[in-house]
Amino acid sequence: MESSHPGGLTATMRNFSRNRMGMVGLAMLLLAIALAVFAPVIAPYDPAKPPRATIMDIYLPPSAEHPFGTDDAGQDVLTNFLYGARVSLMVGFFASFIAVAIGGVMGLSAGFIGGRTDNILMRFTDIMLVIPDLPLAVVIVALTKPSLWVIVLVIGLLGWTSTARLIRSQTLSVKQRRFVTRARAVGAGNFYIIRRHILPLVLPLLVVNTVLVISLAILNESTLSFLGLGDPTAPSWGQMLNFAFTRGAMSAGGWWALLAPGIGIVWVVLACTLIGQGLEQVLNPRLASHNLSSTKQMILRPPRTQSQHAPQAPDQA
Amino acid sequence: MESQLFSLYILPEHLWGEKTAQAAIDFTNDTMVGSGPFKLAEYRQNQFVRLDTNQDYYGSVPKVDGAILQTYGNQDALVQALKTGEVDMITEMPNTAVAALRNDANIQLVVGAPLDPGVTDIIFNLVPPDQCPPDGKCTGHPALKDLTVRKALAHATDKQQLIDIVLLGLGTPGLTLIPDGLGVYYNNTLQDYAFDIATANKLLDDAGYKDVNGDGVRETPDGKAPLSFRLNWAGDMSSGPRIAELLSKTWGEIGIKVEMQGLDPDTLTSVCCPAFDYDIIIWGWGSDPDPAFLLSVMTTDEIPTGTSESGYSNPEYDELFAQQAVETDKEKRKELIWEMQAIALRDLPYIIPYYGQNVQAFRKDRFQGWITDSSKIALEDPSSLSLIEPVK
Amino acid sequence: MRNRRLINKVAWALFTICFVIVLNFFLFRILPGDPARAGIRDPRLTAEAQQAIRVRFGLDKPVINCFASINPPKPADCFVNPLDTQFFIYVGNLFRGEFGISYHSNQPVAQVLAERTWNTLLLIGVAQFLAIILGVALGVIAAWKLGTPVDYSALIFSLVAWSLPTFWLGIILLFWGSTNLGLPIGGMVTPGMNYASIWAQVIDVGRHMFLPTLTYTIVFLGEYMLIMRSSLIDVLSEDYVLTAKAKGLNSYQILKAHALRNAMLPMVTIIALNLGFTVAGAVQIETVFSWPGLGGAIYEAVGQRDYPMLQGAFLLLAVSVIVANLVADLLYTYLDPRVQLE
Amino acid sequence: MASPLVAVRNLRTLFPVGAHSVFRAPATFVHAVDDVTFDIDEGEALALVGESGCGKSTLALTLLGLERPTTGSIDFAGQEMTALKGSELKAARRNMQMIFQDPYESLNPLMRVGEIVAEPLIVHKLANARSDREARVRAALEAAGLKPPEVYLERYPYQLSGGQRQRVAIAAALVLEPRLLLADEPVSMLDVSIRAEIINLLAELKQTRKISILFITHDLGTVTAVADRIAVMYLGRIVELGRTADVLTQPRHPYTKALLSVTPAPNPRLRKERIILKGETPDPTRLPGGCRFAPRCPVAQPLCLASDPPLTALETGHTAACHFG
Repeated sequence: MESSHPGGLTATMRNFSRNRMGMVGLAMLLLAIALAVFAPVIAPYDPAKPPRATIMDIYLPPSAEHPFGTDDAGQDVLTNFLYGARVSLMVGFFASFIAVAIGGVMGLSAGFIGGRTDNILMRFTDIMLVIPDLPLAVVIVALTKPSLWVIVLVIGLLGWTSTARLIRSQTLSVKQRRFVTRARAVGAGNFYIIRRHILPLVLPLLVVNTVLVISLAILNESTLSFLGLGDPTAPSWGQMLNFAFTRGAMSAGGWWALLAPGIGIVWVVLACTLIGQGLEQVLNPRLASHNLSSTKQMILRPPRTQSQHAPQAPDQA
Repeated sequence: MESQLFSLYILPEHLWGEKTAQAAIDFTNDTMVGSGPFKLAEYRQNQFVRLDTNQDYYGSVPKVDGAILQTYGNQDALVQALKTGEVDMITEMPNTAVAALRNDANIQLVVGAPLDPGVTDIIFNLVPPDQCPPDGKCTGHPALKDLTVRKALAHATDKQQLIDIVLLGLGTPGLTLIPDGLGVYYNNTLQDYAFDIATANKLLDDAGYKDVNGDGVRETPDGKAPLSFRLNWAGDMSSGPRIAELLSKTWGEIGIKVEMQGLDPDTLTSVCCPAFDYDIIIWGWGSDPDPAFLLSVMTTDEIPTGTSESGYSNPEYDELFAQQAVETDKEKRKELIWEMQAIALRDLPYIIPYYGQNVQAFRKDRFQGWITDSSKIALEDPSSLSLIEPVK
Repeated sequence: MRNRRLINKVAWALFTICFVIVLNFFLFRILPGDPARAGIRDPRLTAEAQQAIRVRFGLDKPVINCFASINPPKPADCFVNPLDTQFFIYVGNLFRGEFGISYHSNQPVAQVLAERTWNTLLLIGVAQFLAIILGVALGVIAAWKLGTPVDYSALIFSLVAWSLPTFWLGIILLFWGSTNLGLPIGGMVTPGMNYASIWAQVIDVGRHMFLPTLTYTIVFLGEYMLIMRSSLIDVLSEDYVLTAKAKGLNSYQILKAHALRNAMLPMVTIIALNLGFTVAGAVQIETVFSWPGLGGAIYEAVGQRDYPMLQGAFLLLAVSVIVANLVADLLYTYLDPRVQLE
Repeated sequence: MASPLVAVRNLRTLFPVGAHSVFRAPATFVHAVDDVTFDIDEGEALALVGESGCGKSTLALTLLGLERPTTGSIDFAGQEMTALKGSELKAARRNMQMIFQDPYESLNPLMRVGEIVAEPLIVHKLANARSDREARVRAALEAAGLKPPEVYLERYPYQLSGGQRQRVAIAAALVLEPRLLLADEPVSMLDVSIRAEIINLLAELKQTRKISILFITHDLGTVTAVADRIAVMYLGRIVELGRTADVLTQPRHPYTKALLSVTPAPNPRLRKERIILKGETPDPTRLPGGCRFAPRCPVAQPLCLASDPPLTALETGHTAACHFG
């Protein structure tokens, strides 16, 4: 019979805390957030008032004075790395917030209202899905004034499609459950049903999706920065990579300027992916083992099957 | 005359003679016709150009069989290609790589004035209200029209640090729009504004620019507007953000704040001129061998055309520009041009942080005979390519 | 029923293509920047010369009836012949296979794109092929050896590979490979080589391809491995696998007879859909390795504000994604009997 | 005679077939409820019997206003339900509550029992004071046989047995003190041992609270304890209607007879020969021209294929739709 507590955010979180892989991811992400929050305490220098750089300070290898070396402008890489974490995480959080908000509303309304609304919204989503994201983002950012907020907006506005599809299908399945009909029979309105019955059951999935969208947003920001379309006044990890790349870090032997921000990005993206995997396992316990395995082990779902280009079961047209 | 002829090319009559104006516009000009030491053998756009030696060349026939000019997607890869011997010579590279290449026994660095000297400039919006062009917005900060403020900014600009950090020392401090690469026309007698924060602060204090509200930013003498300027640069300049960053730090020390934003060149053109919808821009010019064009940039006549970026207007300067344009005596023309430079440095429509240098490098173990001691550095020039020969 | 489905899908794909054409046209006219001045910052260009350039690129005509330009909005005569507006000239040219003329190289965009596309297809094709083969193999092994150290190593490798920024991996591999393996740094061929044989040419291109392909393969391998692994575990959890096991088939037989075919089903659609998204990776890899492909062309065109090139590349990409989607959809119908019954 | 609590006249609910499309209107319909007429008196229990898919549940949903009837009228306590919208409909619904078939599915797994039972009060903004609300919830739980209520208030549905869950559903229906209960197969998902308890609970509620009940079931065996009258439904239409005893002992429609023959009788000695219906239920989008039961009817004549028999009165309160009834 039903032994486990179904659905629910609190229950999901409780089960998640027993998921080793997810907890490793969470620890990694919390560490990154802590570094960003406590940057002023940890950083050896103040980025607003760095020691006056001279020609002798450029691309210094790691030393006691500069644990991660210095960059092309003679600045301390560790300091920039710590403050860069703030920008990169902020871009990730805000962009994914926009994407998930739009995708969530679209998916909820399409799934809940159904009929023509669903048809129109999902056709629109289909169109957005086939438009190549990165080139479009490149064109929009290149042709508008590049600022961090434009980048956040573009990443957010182009990143909602996967969320919309996911939330729509979950809403559809929740909507068809009997307790929703029951609430309707009692006389409950749409808004009440969404708030009290649909949302709580869609929420865990939304959280999984958010975590994965964060990692995609951070990757996308670094790609845009690498292509020279970032905001140079907001020194994110992507921006550090761009400076290192365009100002010859590798050929100058200053690999450390490239390594630190790169590892930062991999770290956070990996952390988010692991958290996403952990949550996914908690929500889909069916995947705990299979008929040919003797061991019960954790199963990973590929991040993008759910998020980026979910294979659509062809709908009956 | 020289300046006008510079951009005219000699065209082969058998190809162009019969063409109507429209046919000439539509002509794609794929077949190269010339009389130089090399012939075009193969051209793949954005990949490479392969040149074969012209055995019928009237001068001394090059000693090599040909040359390949290859394109790389990024400068870092270019340096690596030279290091691994994939290429024998590179025409550009990030200055940051200089130190690493200097230590490489097989590589010779060549540094000097470029063939077409470039100027990096910091432009102030000075357009006078009565000169505002019909389609202009003219939103420049009023304080920048005060020479005292510009002088203070000049004193607070550490050109040597800019050269050190941005160019890794491979540049010379700038004075006016006329770069030192123009030889005799460059006025080398002028005295620049020394980097001195104290002087800059004193200038502002004396002129009444005080920090009234104690937020670290000075206000105009009437106390209304803070000295906070928009600072833009062309997004395609890789040095732009670094220059802006360094300027914001030293200018911050004299109580002047900047809001930095890199702009796409098209967008920058649309705010720059003749709209004059900006405060300060970091940009650059490439120079003709003759200074006439760069001098014209600061004349009143060019304000509505969009050529004048600063909106600088000075009848005295305009008069001198008109005189030098018709002066046929070279020495007298030089005097006029030197005087114009003195005026430009005095009135400061621009702060010129530096004149860049060309940095090129070649492998010593492949070919020898490169021209490295010319006043202009251009290893890719046929003059060099026709002299080199393989190292025995 | 199936035929109507097919017709519906094709009709929708055509509609989407039309939408993309319209979007593609107006996007570049809504965004700021005067195409006639794009890339030209030479004030010596007279008004007449600028006008001549506008005429040459067809920018003297109104964008569409009533609008001389859209950003900034400038009104124009509403009663001109619609066929004499930029929009319909553009659409008409598309039907003739003309994408306009590149601002930068002055060559027909279609011609440049065609050449570039083949180079990209070569790179993506080989890399995707390798990524799929290796990813599927690794995924099968991991799923089979579920919970063992083999599974764990494959998992960690795949997760890290998935998290790597493509360009960053590319730069690191570029310096590693060129220093330690003596591989070429950029481009597609050694320029000016006179190949002794076709094999010599293949080897030369292969050497140039090695590092970009490696980067590309690693980036996509992780994703395919994760998908294959979970898809196979899904299938192996089905009851019929238990039935087969009860019948006395061993693991290998079950994998071969039942599981693999069914587990490949989601893979097929994902691979087909993925082809559309690979270009994002191509932009980065081609920029790092100076590969003369479509991605590099997009990057260059952005830098040069080469609107016709961007427009052309963009349309090409969108259409290929739409077609890949359609193919994936139909393939799914063909492969999954459950869908046919509907 | 007092007017009935519910008077349904010529009710029809059609469903369009085929996916929604932006461009196309659907061409075919499923006749889920097709020309149905019946009454339910105050304090009376009417059993609606039929195979699954015959339109019983749709009829219930239509009564509740969750499905829009295509034509026909529903008079509920003197109000025309089909004309009501928005807040009026909501107010009318308060007197009409439904109990669903599946107690596992019809309770939100994330809500506590207390919240589930209080939900109708919240939706209708009744008993806004916390203490008042709690008192009503307790009373409803007790009425549904969940005693003492404190034990259940904080539990989640997954912590309850099937019978307990159905009692929670009944409590949630009772909390508004409705005049009509629509019980849609309330016991079919429960263990046989618990079925009688729930049915007895419903019968008791009818007795003590004078609640009218529409008892929907596919199993004639479950109706005797609670139903005063039985309506037999086939493919969207009522084919026989009469007092429970009459219908069970003297079925007039061949379909009713067939249903009765397969119902396990309490007394094995009374077991009759089973009538097994041949063929499939016709496609509800393409109904036969004559009697819709004709294709499966063991006693069908050529007349049946030609004309559709109307519902004709046989004796007091007993009607059937058969040419040979």
